[in-house]
Amino acid sequence: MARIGVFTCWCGENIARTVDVEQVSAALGQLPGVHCSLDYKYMCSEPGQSLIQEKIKSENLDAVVVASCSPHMHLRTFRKTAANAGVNPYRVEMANIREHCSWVHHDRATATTKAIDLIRMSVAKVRWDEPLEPIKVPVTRRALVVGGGVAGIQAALDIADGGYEVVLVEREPSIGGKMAGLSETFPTLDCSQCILTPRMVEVGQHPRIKLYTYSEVEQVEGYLGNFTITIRKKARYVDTKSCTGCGDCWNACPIKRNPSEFDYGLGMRPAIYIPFPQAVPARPVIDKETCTRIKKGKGCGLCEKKCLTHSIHFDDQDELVSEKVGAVVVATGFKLYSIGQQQDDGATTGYGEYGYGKFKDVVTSLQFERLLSASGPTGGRVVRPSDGKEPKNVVFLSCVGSRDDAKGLPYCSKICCMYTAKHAMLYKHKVHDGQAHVFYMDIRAGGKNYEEFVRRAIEQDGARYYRGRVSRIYEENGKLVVRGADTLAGAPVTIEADLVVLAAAVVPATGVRDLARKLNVGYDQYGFLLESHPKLRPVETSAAGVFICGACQAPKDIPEAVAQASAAASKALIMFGHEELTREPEVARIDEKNCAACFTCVRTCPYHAIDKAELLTPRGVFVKRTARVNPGLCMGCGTCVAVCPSKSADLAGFTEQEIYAEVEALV
Amino acid sequence: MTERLRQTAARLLSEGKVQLVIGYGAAGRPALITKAEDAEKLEWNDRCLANLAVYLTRKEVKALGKAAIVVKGCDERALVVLEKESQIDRGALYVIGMACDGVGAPKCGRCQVHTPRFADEVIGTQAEPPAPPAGPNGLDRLMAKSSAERWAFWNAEFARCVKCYACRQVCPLCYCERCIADKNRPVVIDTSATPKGNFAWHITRAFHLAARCVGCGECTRACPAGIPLGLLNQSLAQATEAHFGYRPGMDRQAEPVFGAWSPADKEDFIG
Amino acid sequence: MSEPMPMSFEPKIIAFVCNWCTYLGADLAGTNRLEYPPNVRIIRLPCTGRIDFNLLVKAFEIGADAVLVSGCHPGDCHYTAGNFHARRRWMLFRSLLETLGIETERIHFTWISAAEGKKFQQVIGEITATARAMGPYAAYQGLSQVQVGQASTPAAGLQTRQPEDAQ
Amino acid sequence: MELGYYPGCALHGTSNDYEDSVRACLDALGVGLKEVNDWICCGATAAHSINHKLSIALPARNLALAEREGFGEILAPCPMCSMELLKASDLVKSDAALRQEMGRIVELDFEGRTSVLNLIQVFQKVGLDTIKAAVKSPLEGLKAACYYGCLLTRPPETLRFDDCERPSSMEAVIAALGGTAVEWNYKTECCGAGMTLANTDIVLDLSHKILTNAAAHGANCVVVACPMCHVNLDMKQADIERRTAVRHGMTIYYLSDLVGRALGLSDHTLGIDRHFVYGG
Repeated sequence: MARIGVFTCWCGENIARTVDVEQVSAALGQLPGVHCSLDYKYMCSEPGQSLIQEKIKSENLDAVVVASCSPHMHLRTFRKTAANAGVNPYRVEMANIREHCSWVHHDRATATTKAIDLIRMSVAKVRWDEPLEPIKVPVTRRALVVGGGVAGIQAALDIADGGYEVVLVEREPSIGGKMAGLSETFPTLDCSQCILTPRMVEVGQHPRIKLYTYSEVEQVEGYLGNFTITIRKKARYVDTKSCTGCGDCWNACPIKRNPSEFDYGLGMRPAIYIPFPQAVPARPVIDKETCTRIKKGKGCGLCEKKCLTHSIHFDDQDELVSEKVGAVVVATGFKLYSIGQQQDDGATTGYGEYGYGKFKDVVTSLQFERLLSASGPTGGRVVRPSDGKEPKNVVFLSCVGSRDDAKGLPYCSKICCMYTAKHAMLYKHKVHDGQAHVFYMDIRAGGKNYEEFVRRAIEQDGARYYRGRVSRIYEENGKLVVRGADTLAGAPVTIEADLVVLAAAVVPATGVRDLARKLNVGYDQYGFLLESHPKLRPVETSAAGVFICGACQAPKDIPEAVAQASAAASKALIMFGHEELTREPEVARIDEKNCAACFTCVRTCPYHAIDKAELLTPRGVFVKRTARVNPGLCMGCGTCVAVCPSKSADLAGFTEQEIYAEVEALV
Repeated sequence: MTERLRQTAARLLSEGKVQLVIGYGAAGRPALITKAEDAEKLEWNDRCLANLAVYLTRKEVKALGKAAIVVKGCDERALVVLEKESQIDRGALYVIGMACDGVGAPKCGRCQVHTPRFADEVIGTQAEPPAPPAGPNGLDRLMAKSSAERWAFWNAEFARCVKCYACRQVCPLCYCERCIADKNRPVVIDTSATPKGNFAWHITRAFHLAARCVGCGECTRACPAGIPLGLLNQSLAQATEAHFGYRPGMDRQAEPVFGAWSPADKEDFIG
Repeated sequence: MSEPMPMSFEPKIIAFVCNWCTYLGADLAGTNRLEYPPNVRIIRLPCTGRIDFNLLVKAFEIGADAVLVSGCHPGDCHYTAGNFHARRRWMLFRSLLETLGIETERIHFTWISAAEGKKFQQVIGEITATARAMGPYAAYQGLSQVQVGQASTPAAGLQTRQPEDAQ
Repeated sequence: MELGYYPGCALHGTSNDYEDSVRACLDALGVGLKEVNDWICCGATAAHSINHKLSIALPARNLALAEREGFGEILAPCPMCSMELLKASDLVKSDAALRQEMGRIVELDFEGRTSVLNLIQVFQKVGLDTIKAAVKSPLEGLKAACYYGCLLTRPPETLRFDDCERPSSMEAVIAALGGTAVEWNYKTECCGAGMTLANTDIVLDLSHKILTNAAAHGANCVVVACPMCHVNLDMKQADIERRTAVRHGMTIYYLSDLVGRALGLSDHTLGIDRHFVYGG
């Protein structure tokens, strides 16, 4: 028989005014199993708590009911109080006689009766409450970072500098992401590569970062603190260990004219190549689609002949490797809306009327970055892709696909206003007699020195801004005729441009949905990953131990992406601060002997926390099949209990026995 | 057909394809045949009412080894559900389907699956099922009554329940190792055969079969007190089809109703 | 007003609510001093997904005159989908209760968020009013008294039974 | 197939050639047109620039009439008419109060059940394959610049027809007729429309650009589905040539003209011989 103490709180006048606390504690004293029943003005106060502790000792109580305010207010407090006096904290119940009674009723008699009922219910429950111990989950203090853009790089370096190993997986042959391709960055106009490449090198050389480029996450198993990641290393045909990156191979390659991915087709690369000079690792990769030797299986092989270190292997195959990590940071970034074409999700095909893909001199903003970049295909000279002439009139269109639910996407891509201003500025710096024209909906320049930056583009570099949209672009005797509206002037505008730059909307990187499903992370209708709370848990996700940062969560500029990356890293570091994680023990469990193995619970569990398993004898002999809860994943909703026909599933802290006792106390 | 059934059984046993054939013996009683020569004991006639699927989940039957089972189209639906709930390994089971034009059971009038659809082997042929008879059935008549009358009706019916649990034993889908009715911590269902306990039991039995019951009607047939238990399953089956277009055991691919959810689920009753 | 009329019937109402939305909604009603009838007794569970139909049956067995089941609005579930699973169960369970002739007017389902203290007050007000109007759930409470056999003669039920009822 | 038919003022006036053409070719395709009895003006630009309620009431009455006669769908060959009718129909459908008010004003109760089709949509209903099959004399050598003007696709939320900035439905019809449609730039530019009378020069300049661009892209004719466009490009072509001293000599066809021709109807039946620029 339990030895229960009931402690009824006056909460000053808050409870005592409407509830006759003396009568209550007297009545409760009569209940079997209740060894002391007291009331006190402020149970939560220091003297109140020590009163509880004294009684626990003197009456050697093994369960406590505090009748006061909401458990959401003070359950933790009183659990700690009881625990310090040697009562298992999970054998503490609270009866909410304030929010649910004294504050909402006036009639003293009925309120008092109700209070007694509520406490009786708690007493009935606490009698059955099982002593519980917090769950300890071992942590593999090692992180996986998916995506080697600026966010991924930042997260990886922070975690590695924090003293823990990082596995960084990048799909492309080199890390660097979108930022590596940018010319200069707003609002400071410092050269993108000058600030990024040193960080890339750090990653490449960091003793605690294991870098997998040209690789993808194939499979994810396990849970918080204990993930097993299968990584697919795509066949590179080059042994990155023995290769010195000397370049003999790509100089020798005869198949030179393949559109360069890094230059978005504006430049050319050989079949064996490094994406860009500062690539990390500075090791080439063979594009099996274009390499004659690999396509035909014979012939050519010049690169192999040239290679002094014999690092080229045409028989290279994809390879699967497995890595154990405790936390995952997703930093898969973004790509541009495909203008006038099907998007990944088969959705909108808007803006064909801008002739992108049809007219060579209509380019995307990322292509324009390459034209501006000193390391770009033109060495930083702004020229028309069609004829290499210097464009004297350049038209920039913002919101191509953004803020347009009729033809594109309803959301704002956030960075376009700023980089478009930057483009206009840089263009002017390079082509002094050139004129930049910008069509915009609104200028969104919220950010440190952002508004000032845009004003500079307009006032110092004389960019012409038209508040309005463009209806179509067409070629007429060598010029691109841009027809739009200037809604402020209330007049249509026609500009004969030499070059048009489209600020296409920001959309999540290809394949992010698949990755999210592997990780059990939610995503919105556009494929942006979902944070578990937009305000208070911005880098956490619905999957414990998986964090997100950068543009995979929403369109972001570099400073924001980097800040968020450090935030995600700190979340991982907080986990790694402990040998093992402790989780609330109020989780589900299966009575495996009685489980009928219908696995309805497995299908039901919102957290995939229940597995199909086998019950074995201690000597490993198969007894029967059963469902089995993974306490590392279970969040304690108890949905499995309700769907279990034999009630072999139960939920610690809210067991069938405890709840039925509570209900039956109301007879 | 009986002949072909016996031949098949004998063949399967002699070839060692299976160690056991679950079929109907004399007077349609269940027969567990383990030797080829005993195949002669198998019968096929209009007394083969029982749904033999119930034996597949029995420990002692499982112990007899790889089994073949004789099913009617209606019984076969139970196999589909058992497979969905991973109670049987369909691959390890040999299903002998009997094309059946009815075994004189009341349910046969509305049967839609005269010919088994997923059997490894079908014996006999059967014309397409005739359209079910029009006009109200027992459930319609019951639902036509007022709520109070229905309450009175079930009171009268359950009053005769003696908690023998024949309905549970005979149900091919009541396979729990420890029935919730036998759980005593806490006592979820009042064990005594009082009206209170009887209601608790029959509500539970019926709802545990919700979106699962294949309407074989064995519960009603087995009830010594003659309580029309099938009505409860039937009403749930109707609701299940109405809400989710789901008919248990009809489609091997269909996702079970419980364990899934849809944002479109009706909630007109939720305030 | 929760002032009970002298001698008036006071229904026993049991509420099964989730810990994250409706329980907090009730807390908010308290913090805002929103008065409602004192008839309700709240059972706190983590999630509506945890609430099994047997609990409702039990509630009536121990003499409840009305039952409330309440949790987070669809999409707001603290456990992402518990309330969706619950909703699906109730869809079918209600039809069973109707077939049995159990008074479904005594079983209420609502979504009440942590911000809806006002709604909690209203809901409890309405439920109590309905329950008062309906009077004690004598039918179900009666079950505990009656003994087997004396309930009625089989005949009472038998006429309605036709052969195909066996289906 | 039988459709309700709302000619609108233009087709009973300046553009009666269009009406002949529409009736003839649809008749040849087995589409019967039953004119909405007692129809009135749709209000066009005039109404909505003067009085909002009026601009709804006028088309609303026509919708009500069509509904009274039990037409599920009516053809309005003039884009201005179909736009006004659709706009009104959307408004009354979404706003019961407004519907009742309109019912009172036009003295006819209606629910806004009738849907409104433009000429191209009717061809689509008939089915391009059906049309293709019915072609007697394919339009070989025809290089058409399909000209949609402002109103066939805009405003998109009202018209809900084709890609509003880059339409291609007329091209599809031309293809079915065995002709070629050229890729050009002025498909949805404005021809000056109602300015014909108020400010002719604007019309002449705009229309000139259209004709020039069509020719520049190798078109030997321009195809329209709007009486106003036809007036500006065809009737005004002489003035355009006088003003700009550029010879165009560009034939302007209604889409129905070409369908009719391909089906073997004579230019006379189709009213083509009444066009101002008539190369035959």
